[in-house]
Amino acid sequence: MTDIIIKNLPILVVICPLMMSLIVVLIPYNFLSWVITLSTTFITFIFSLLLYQEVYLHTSISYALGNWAPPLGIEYVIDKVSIVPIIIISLISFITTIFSSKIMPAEINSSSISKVYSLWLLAIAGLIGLVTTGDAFNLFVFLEISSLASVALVAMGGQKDKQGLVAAYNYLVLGAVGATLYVIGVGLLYGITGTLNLADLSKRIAEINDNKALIAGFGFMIIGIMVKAAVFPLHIWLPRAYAYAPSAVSVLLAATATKASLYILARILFSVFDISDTLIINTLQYVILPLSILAMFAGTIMAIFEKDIKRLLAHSSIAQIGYITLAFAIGTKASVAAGFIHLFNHALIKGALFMAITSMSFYINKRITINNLSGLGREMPITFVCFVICSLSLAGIPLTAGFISKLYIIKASISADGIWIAMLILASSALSVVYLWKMIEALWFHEGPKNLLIKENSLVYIPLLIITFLNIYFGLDASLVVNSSFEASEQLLGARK
Amino acid sequence: MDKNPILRIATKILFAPIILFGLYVQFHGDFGPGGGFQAGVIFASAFILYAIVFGLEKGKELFPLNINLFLLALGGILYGGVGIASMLLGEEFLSYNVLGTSNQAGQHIGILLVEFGVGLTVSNVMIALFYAFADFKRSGETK
Amino acid sequence: MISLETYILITILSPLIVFLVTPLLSRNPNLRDLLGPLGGVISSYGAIEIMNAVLEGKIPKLDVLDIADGIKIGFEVTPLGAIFGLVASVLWIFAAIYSVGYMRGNQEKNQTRFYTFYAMAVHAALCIAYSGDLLTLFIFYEVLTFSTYPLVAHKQNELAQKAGRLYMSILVGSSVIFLLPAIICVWVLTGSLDMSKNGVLEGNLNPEYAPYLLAMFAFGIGKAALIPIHKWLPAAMVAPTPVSALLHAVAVVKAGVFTMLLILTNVFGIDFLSKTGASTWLIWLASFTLLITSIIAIYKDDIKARLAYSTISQLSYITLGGALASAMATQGAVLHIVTHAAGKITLFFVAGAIYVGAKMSKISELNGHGKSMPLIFLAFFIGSLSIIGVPPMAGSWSKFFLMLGAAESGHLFVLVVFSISTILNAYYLMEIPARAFFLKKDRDIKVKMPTLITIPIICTCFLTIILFFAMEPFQKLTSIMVN
Amino acid sequence: MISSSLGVWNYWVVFLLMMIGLFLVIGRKNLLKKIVGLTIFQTSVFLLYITFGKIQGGTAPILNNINDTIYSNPLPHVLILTAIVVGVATTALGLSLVLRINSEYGSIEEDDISAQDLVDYHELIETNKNVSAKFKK
Repeated sequence: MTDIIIKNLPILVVICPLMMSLIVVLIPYNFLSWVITLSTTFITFIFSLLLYQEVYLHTSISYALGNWAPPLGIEYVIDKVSIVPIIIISLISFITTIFSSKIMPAEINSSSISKVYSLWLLAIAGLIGLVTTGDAFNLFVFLEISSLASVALVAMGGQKDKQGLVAAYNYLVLGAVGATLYVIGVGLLYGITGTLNLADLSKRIAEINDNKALIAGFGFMIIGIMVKAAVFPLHIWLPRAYAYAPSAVSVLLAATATKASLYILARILFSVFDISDTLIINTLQYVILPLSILAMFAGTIMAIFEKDIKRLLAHSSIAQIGYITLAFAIGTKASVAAGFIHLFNHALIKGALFMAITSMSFYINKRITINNLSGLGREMPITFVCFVICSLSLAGIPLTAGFISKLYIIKASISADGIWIAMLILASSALSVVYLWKMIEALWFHEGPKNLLIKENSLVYIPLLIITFLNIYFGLDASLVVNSSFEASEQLLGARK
Repeated sequence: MDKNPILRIATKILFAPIILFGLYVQFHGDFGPGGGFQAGVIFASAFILYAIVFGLEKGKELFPLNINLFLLALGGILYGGVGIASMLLGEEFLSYNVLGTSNQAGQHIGILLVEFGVGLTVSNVMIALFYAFADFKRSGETK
Repeated sequence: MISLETYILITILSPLIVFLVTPLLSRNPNLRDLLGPLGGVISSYGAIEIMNAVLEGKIPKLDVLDIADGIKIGFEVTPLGAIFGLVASVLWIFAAIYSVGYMRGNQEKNQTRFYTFYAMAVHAALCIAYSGDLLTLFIFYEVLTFSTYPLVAHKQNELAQKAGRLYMSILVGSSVIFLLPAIICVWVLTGSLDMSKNGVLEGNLNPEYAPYLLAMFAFGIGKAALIPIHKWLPAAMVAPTPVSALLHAVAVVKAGVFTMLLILTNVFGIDFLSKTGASTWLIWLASFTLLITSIIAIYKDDIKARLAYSTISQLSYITLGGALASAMATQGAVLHIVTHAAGKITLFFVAGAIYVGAKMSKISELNGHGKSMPLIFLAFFIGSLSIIGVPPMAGSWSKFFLMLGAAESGHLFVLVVFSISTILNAYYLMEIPARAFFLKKDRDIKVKMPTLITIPIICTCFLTIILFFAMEPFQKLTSIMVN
Repeated sequence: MISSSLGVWNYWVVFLLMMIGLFLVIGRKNLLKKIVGLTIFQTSVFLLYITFGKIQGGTAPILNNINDTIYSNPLPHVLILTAIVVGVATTALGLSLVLRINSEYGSIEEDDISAQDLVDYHELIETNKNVSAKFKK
């Protein structure tokens, strides 16, 4: 039995949530469906840890679906690169599932809870599948599975606030346009090379030089993925989708959804195409780099003027995605590794911040704006402390995970002779202190409503504590994340240079 | 609409052949054009036609929502189940070869079951979509 | 025999333990208030032992945490660090006693929080003093900023809030935008975050770029209060006086100039600086800051504001001393950390004492009240003499060395700057005791001076005199440092 | 030049449909029309793939014991089958969202909806304003 599990791990991390989502939809008891979801995400997490171990034993695992050998069959590839997002997604989804137990029934009609959990697992399966698959078209399928499931989840927010529906609609339309653009790109590349397997594709692309269809295909793919990854200025679906989704869904999406797409972006840029190619160099330098810098500032400035806290955090996510793409755009091994470090750390930070805010809105049963934050920190000390720690982590204050990622991004940019980039990064993170501080000040120093009599619920704050602890832990002992990320970038770029 | 005899009788006559045709497309998929997707849609069209002509309530009596949901999930589970079965038999996910005594027999069994699962899911998704949209109009009006 | 690591631990951990235990004792104010002075005594014991060890030529070292490859938190005591550590821990004893008297005399709210973060700030300052590499330095530099925020905004009114915001935004902003990239630049250039006695940049950095890197450091270390980034210091005056004393004499500003000196000596290296002349611009800027703020101080009527501007100008002495890049000037700069700390803390204590005892905070109100608080004003007088640099007060030594250094490095105009500024110092500081003793009283005021306030003032006042005679170990340490 | 361009007329059709669809998605304010545009956009991609797969004179790729028969490439067709399913799912989800939006907002015009959202947003901010901006004594 263990053999079978070990052998089939790459597919198990995908089909475990996928199959369970079909079972959960049939369960009429809400609590039971939560228990099944929880155990599924837990098992998936265990599987992904086992995968981590396996990957470091064998450097990379290729799994041929249906025993059809690649490049003809669909191949699932787990290497040191893809394991990073897999761990992120499975870890965060497990923690958020614990968190959702109390939050979900407060916002969703009890008749649709099992459906929500089914979609929840489907979204997770889609995201993990997106990362695992080594086939360009299969990737599209998972892209759509995850985004359709996420759209449906966001639309569930419409039960409480009608804006959730519009958010879901925008997400759907833009997501579909993005996915279709990606498919056009894949089609063009398939037309030129005759293969869909990503590894094979990269080999054949290397043999072709100067083909206009190749450039067009590359452009379509990148734009499509950039829509999904919410890279500025293709981010407009994101703030609303995160802000008006049901609270637990916001946490899940904020921490994981864009991460998988960012990973795909890196994979296409560095692994499918050749980093030393002028096409890629120009794209990085003249497209992604300026856009990332704009994203850093636009996101932060929008966040500063935003009054609705969930939207504020979503705007800040755009800025943080900017950091990650910026790191990719610099294009050295160290910078890509830094991008992966921030990918991981940002998932932890944003997950925790959304968790803290949603638990506050759960306790006072209102949408959180900057005005009704007043004095809440005193009423719910545990949530507040976690919120402060993770805010510090977001701002990149030492001894937190956020500091480590910022340190490496800056170091990479200085090493690549981009001290002005480093200054811009730091300027934008100093600006981010403004909105974080605004919230903390309101939470602690402003006078709030009296007699709230809030009793913090352990099922709500324990996941928050776990994720906050991880934020501190990975700030104090970052070697695991740092080493894995460096291995990942080595594998991604090493073959090329 | 149930006062219109032509439609009613035509529906009653057509209902069985549609399903039969669906089954044909489903099971002939191994040897010629066809398969689960197409068959599923054809299958669903029979029930949708019935519900259009006789009304949504009657349609739901014929094909209740919970059965619809159950079959929908069942199709997917069947698909995945085949994959898991091949996995338990020591091969990769969805390797049909090990399912039968010979490779060819295994392929046959595998593709049949998988296509059946696809057919089930597609037809039920179609019906579910129809129910959802049709039902929505009603609940909107009662508001 | 206790090992040197343990002494580092004793020194660093005792304020941390105070920080952790204080909140638990919020119900028992007497025990709580005892913790601070007790921690100070233990901590200074460790600091003295460390200083002895450094005098013997040993280098106490302690590795704490390995965060990732090349990133670690560790302590390694330099002579400069030993001096700053001793200053911070010894003055903490007096500041802790004083703050008990002040807080009780003033009946401030949230005392537990106050003491908690007070201890945390001292902890951060000590960690800065003993930090072994640039990252540790940076981390505790930030910790210090964050731990002093609740102290600055202690009163929690709109004004305190505003001041706190300014304080944070300048200090955090400057350190994050300039200091951190500067540190990472050093990391990239030299391949490690370590410092060494004679600097690490020689041979790794093109001398043409040295002034720019130095500028990033100089403006990154906001706590050293060079002129465009000095605004936080007067703003932070809304804090209770013990905090001002802590900020302006013990922890924050001294951490700033300490960092500045450390960067100048142990990262750039005096030789490298004097060879390349990278710090010439800094000499001009520091001189400018020194004179301008002295002049501003004259126009301030609020005692604490005047002292704040005086502090900025005195800090520039230290920066100037480092920037002159000669052995003598650096020695003078280091000694000035010690002497200015003792002198300025006395002055701030007095300012607080006047506020607690007589509810006065304006200089123009002081006319003739010297006789009702003779001891206090005498202490102020002695402290001022030390700041001005009149023997037999400690301040005379450091000024002497600074002037020698200026002469040695050949920047003779600096000598002029020093003398002008001394005259200005004398003018704006002496006005206070002069008004108190020689002018006629315009109204009667009931004075009630708590003993817990008077004692530390007298102690630190004596300290300024004792230091004049006991300068030898410090001077020895500085000579170890520059040779 | 013209003849060679016209020789690939099916690509022109694809191109035309793609632009029509994308224009509808971006340019129309009506949510339903956007969905229509999206479907047209996706359909153009289906055509693109099928054009790749089609080989002139090729038959369906089923073994027929005749040597050197030219087969069309089946793979793009299979891919498009999947893409069609995805497209159906997208359209269905989009339409159901439009229905829900219509019943909640009473309109499917983007301008109406964003106007209502703006009002809601400001109400949300304003209603809680009186609590804030007072410092704890």
